[in-house]
Amino acid sequence: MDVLALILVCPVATVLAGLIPSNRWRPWILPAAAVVHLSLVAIVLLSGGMGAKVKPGPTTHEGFIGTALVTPPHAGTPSVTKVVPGDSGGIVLSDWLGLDPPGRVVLLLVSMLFVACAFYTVGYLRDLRDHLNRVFCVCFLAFLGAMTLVICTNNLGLMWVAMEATTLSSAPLIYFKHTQTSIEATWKYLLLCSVGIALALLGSFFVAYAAILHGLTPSLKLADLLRQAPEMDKRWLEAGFVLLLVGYGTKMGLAPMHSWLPDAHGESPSPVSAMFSGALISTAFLMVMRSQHILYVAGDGAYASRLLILLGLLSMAFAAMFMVGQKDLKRMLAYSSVEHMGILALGLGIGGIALLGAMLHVLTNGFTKGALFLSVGNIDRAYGSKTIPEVRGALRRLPLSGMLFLLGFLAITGSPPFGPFISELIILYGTLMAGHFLIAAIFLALLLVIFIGMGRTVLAATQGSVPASGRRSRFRDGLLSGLPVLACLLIVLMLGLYIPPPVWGLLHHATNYLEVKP
Amino acid sequence: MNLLILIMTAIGLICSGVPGLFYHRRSATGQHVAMAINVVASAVGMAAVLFHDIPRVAAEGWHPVCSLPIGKLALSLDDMSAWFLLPIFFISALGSVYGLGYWPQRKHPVDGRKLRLFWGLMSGAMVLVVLAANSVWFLIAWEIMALSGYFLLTTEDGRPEVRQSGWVYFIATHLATLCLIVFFVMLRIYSGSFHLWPRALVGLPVGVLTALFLLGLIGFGFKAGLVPLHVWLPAGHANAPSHVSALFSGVMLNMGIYGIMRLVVMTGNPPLWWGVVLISVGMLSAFSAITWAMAQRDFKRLLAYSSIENIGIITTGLGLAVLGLSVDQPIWVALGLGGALLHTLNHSLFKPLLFMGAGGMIHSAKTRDMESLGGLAARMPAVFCVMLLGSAAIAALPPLNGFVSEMLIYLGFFQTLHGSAAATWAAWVVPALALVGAVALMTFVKLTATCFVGQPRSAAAAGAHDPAATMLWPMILLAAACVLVGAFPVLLVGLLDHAIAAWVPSHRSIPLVSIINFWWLTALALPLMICAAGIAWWIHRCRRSVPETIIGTWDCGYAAPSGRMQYTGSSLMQTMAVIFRRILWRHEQPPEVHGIFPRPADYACNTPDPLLDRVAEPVLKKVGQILESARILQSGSAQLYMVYILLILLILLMTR
Amino acid sequence: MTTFIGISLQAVLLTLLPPLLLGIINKTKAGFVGRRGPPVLQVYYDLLRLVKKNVVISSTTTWVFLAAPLVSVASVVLAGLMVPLGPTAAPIHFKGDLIMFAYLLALGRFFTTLAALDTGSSFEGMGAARELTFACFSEPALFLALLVLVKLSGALSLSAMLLPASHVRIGSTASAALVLIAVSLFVVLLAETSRIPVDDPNTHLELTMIHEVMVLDNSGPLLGAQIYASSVKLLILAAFLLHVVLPLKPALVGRDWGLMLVGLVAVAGIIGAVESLMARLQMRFVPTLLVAACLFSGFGFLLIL
Amino acid sequence: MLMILNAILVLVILINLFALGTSRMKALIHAAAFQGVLLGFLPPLVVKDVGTLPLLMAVMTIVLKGIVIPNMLLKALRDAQVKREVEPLIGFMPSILLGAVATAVALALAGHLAPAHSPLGLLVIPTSISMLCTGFLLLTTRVKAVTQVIGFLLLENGIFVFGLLLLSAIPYLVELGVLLDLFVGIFVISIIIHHINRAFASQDTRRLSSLKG
Repeated sequence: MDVLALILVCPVATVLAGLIPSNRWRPWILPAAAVVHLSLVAIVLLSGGMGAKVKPGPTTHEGFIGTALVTPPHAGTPSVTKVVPGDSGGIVLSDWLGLDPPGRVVLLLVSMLFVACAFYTVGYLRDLRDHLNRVFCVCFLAFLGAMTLVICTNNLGLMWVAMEATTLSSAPLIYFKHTQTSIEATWKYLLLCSVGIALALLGSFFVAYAAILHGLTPSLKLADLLRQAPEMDKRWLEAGFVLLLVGYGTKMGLAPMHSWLPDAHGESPSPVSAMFSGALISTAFLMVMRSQHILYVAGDGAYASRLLILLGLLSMAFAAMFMVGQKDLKRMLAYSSVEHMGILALGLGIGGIALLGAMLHVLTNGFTKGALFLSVGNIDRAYGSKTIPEVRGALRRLPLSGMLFLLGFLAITGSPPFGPFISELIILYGTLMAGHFLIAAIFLALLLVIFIGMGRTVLAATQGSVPASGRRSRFRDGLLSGLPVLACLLIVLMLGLYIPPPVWGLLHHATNYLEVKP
Repeated sequence: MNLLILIMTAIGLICSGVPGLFYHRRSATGQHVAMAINVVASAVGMAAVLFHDIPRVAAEGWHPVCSLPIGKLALSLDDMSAWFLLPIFFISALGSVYGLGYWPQRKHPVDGRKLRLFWGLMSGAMVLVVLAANSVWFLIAWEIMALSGYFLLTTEDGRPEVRQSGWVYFIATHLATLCLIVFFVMLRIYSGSFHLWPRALVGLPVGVLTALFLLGLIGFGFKAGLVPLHVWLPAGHANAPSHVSALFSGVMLNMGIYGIMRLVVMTGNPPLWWGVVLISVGMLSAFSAITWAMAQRDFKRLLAYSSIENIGIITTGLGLAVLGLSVDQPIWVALGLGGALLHTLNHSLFKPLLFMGAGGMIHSAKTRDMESLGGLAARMPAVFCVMLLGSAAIAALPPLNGFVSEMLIYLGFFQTLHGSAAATWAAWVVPALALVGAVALMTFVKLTATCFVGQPRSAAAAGAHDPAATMLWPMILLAAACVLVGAFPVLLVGLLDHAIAAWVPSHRSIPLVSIINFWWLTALALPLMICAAGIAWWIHRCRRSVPETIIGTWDCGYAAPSGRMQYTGSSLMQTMAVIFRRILWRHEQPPEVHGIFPRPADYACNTPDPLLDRVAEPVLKKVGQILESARILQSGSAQLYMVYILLILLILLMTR
Repeated sequence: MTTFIGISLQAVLLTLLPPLLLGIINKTKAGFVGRRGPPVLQVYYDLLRLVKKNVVISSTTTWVFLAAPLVSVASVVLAGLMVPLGPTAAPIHFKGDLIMFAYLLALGRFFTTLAALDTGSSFEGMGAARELTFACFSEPALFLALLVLVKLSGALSLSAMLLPASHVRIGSTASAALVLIAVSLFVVLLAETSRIPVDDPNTHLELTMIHEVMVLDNSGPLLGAQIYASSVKLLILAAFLLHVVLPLKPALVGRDWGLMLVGLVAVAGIIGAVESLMARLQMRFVPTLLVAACLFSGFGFLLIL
Repeated sequence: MLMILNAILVLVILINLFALGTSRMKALIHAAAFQGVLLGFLPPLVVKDVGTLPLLMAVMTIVLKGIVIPNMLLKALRDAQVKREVEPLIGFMPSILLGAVATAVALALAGHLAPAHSPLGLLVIPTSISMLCTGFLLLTTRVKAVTQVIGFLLLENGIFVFGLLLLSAIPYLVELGVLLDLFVGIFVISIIIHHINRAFASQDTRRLSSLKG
């Protein structure tokens, strides 16, 4: 029931936002809706009895994940708790709504990140008071609603509809600034994502058709698909998976389908970019996980892994190429998103411990990206530019945002003690453990190149002295512009030093769910 | 018990810079608070190390309530960690005092607070690195150390050359961390635990063991600055504030050595070739680095290269100890490891001394170029005395501390002639060490002579003066420590023996005292010091009663010699520079002189770092260009992007 | 008892004998060119005269300039106390004194060169540069020789390794090795005490000198100290060399003392002969000569390895 | 029954080829509209028992694909004052040939793509494949915004045709959602096209390539 409520929050808020006349007070609907959303999410997750299956605790010498890491190098994946997909895996409300364990993780991320972005947006919109923001607020809330629906439904078709809805609702957000470049970004975003998503629809059809061929009653319900998967027709199933992978991969920003991503992230307002690279593409990754799960259950996991690893490394390589010497801060962060989607795909492809790492990485990457984009937003507002020659000495100009940006960079490149370090460590561990030494080597080499490329830009932006020329703006670090960034980064830091048992339960539960063969 | 004290001191150090943040950027209170906290914490820490009993083997340390996602925050303390803790506390405290005079908040309102914050952070992080008993915890402390090191190095990030050197350091340290991450992950996979430090791994495949050794060696070697991984070191030390350079080369390099020392005893009995690798890398570093040091003009670069040389000597000693373990020659272990450990300590006494002295020179003469100094001995006598002493110590001259440790290493290599026949070749290290020692002597004669004696070569040098007491006293203390260790090594031998015993507890170790009678060194040091005192008295008497006539230097008939006409450091090196030109690989523009009455010509010559400026940077630039040329893939045309999607779709469909 | 006699005898020799060697060298050289030459004890007279004189100090110098000669005397005498001048052990002998020995000589060098540069004159600078440069090549030669002796004797103290070294059986590979290192030690001796062919002590062209030019500005007692120090150095290196070549027998102490004294005189004579028969090498060939010395003792080491 | 179905499908394929061949955009839009209408008739032909819901779906399809969307596009065309697609990246003849080849290949493969037991797939799958190819050809080779939108439309139509195979599987809610998404999508896109006209004074998407690297 509460899942239904969760779905309904956003439409209601959207309507409200549309009705509120005052341009000044309208933005406050965002944090309000966000808080309600988050509380409902909390209720849903807790009522789901998440993590009940695993009893982790700091009592063990090796810590939570340490216990999950299996000692001998040749023993394969960890012992998984038996989960019957669909049923105990998620709460089945009706034929339409249901929440599978991976969904819970992403839901948590989306909701928390939106809270941060919502508060930030209030300050952001206040600065351009003359700019009408009705469309913005409406679309932002609709965007959240669409993502929530993608996560909370259990029907492949409805997932597709919702996913397309995210594209449509977020397009006006990119166009918010009404500049030529933002039009261009919006156009490409719409065209490429729509085409990609269309392929995903075809993929869903293929999967259903694969069932028909073998005389099964076709259905788009995830649970049914998972049950029937073993008997389905392999060729159509695999073709369907490829289409789903390419389709949702486009949305997720896997290279070479990523080309819309830097434009969209670069041109949209910072809170929107933050939601894009923190929440939206993680949601797309959720879809990829679900598709892979079907293939895995069908006993064709090896094939899926091959493709995922290939695309993952390809994405990292693309990102590395474009991050070296990147002058535009936001585009650089966008490519970093491509890189991390690649890492996620890699982790999913490797499976086992690496999958656990990937689940954790969804969270760590999401929050770090949020912090990074929001802080760059502050820098953008202070300098009136987001490219290198203009932006210099951010540490002097904006002590707080500059420092947070620098720390966020260290976090996203996997420096201890931040969260991404732990998750990447686990993924690396899984890769080496599975004996993919070559893959691990490529992985590390790309990480190094990316670090160098990114570091050059970030340090150039943060260090040194503030250029005398350039547009002066009165912008200073404030409560609404600084606190959300700080909060995101603190979460990232906490995930690196201490994972709360409930969250850990979520991750472990999700991993087991994806690893299980009914 | 004292582990808990040490944790407290570490926390104290980490926090020492924080109160300063809340004071006004021009108020001097913050720096005094930071200094006070730092000194007190360090004093407590040293007391805890020196006067408490340390568990002979690493105790299963401290169990906090909260725990990392991976592994517990386990800390432990044994005699080897204790040995490495001493310099951390000592230098950190002295440096913070020195900073009062050298980097006062008044003069540096912009970056003073930042510097002190990261100073404390780095010192505390290093304490934790040494205490860490869990690899993830180790990595965290390690990275905090490395990053705060970066921020210390780029204190004056307004200057482009500082940013450049900081950038090189940044890449180097990240490479190191990556190697260490892989190292610890593999260790976890094959040892089944994140617990540090394993001393008896069994049943590892040879390939894995080799990979572990090389990864660890590279990772820690970067930090220690072994050639060819030293690229970040010279420019970094040169461009950091002097007391920061002191902390770097006095303490941070030790962390790399610490890691290597722990790493080589993973299995309890390392293979012979590990020792061979360590010895050859060590000698390579020592020799090439001292040759490069000899040719420098910037005295801080010179000191930085000599740090590499000393690290090389330490590594060589460690290599001997590894040989000793693998062929079971406890006496090699005792001498090699003892020499290495003692030299580590000594290096963190005289190198900070020299860097602080260099800071004094920069402070009053405002230049790092030796060739424009000279005659400072008369103008800053106190600094001259401590620098002279430091130079003598680092050139391993008796009766100072450098000699004791180098003697141990020499004797160890002489020992390889007897005992096992497995490693008689190792004796060839002895002449190499002798050569290195001679070049080092030359280098430091050059340093002291060019900077201090003779006549000033520039107005700045002529106007130099001794720095304030806050800068002098740390140097004097360090100098005293050098003399003390040199004259009474027996004071430290007890600790040293414990540390050696703690290296591989299972291995029976011979106490150094049973090999060498250290009292002889004292007995020889005393007469030397007595006649030094006599000389001082005699000079004093000469100064008072002036019977002897004072005239100008004999000028061979040329009556107007100026300071610029003195023999410079470069000319002092000329012959050597020609002999070792292959190693130096310096830029040289000889003047073209032709005609009967040649027009004025000038000669330019500088010695960049061969690996960094001649190899690494050009290669990286090339790679960068190649990558940038790949930009055409993202040409901005939506149609093209659509084609990408179609292509990948077809390719993936084909892969079935 | 014998040890006491030995030690005291050694102390006396160490302090009094050195100038005599210089005298003998000069006498031999005079003899070669057919002059009567100065009396053998001339150097003693010179030293006495210098001590009585008072000092002339360059205005640019600091206290280092005054200290250097005394430091070099002190260091070289201490070093001398570790080398057995006779068949009995040296006054100071302990495990590792061989390294102390080498580094005490280095200490002297450190201060002498520093003082030379202290005057600010380019001539002294050149001298210092050469001294330091050549030391870089003579040190390895010395240590290779030490390696051979350590390998043969198994001891780590000069006395304990020099005394047995002198009764190796003639004709064994060990003796061959000893001959090789003897050659290289002789070259080292010439270089360290700055004699022809490395340096010409009594030329008067500053551009070509090493040691003499370094002490160019010293006068009076300071000059005396420098001369005395170099003569002591000559003595102890000669004694070192003699232990390698002379077949001493610890049984016959008296005979051996005689043998050593004769040997010292002989070495002085040989040096004199070399100085009169050879010309000084060009500076740029000196390193080659020293490297050759290194190779000699290196081969010696290879022989017994 | 099946004959009518196949006839319609063949007609659809011909429309594809025409769409590839024509340069006049008005004609292109009309073709797309016609195709939409045709598609609207298909579902009732496929399902066994024609209830009210299938009919509703058919009507909505015809209304949206046949009338509303084309009109939006025509409006976009009108205020842009563009008549024809000049200088496509690949000429008209070649693109017709490519489309034809794709269709032929699809037909050839139909044999072992189609299921044994249902005769339905025999023409349905090749048709949808050829429509997909047509859509992609228009999307990748045409430079006017409206033309690309039509390409996207044809792509969707192709998927719609494939959907015929599993009408029973796909709940009508999903069908509805898909239609709605398509409608809103085209709506938003036409707004953006409007803005493109305003900002760039042209519909040429080659102007939209300032964001690179």
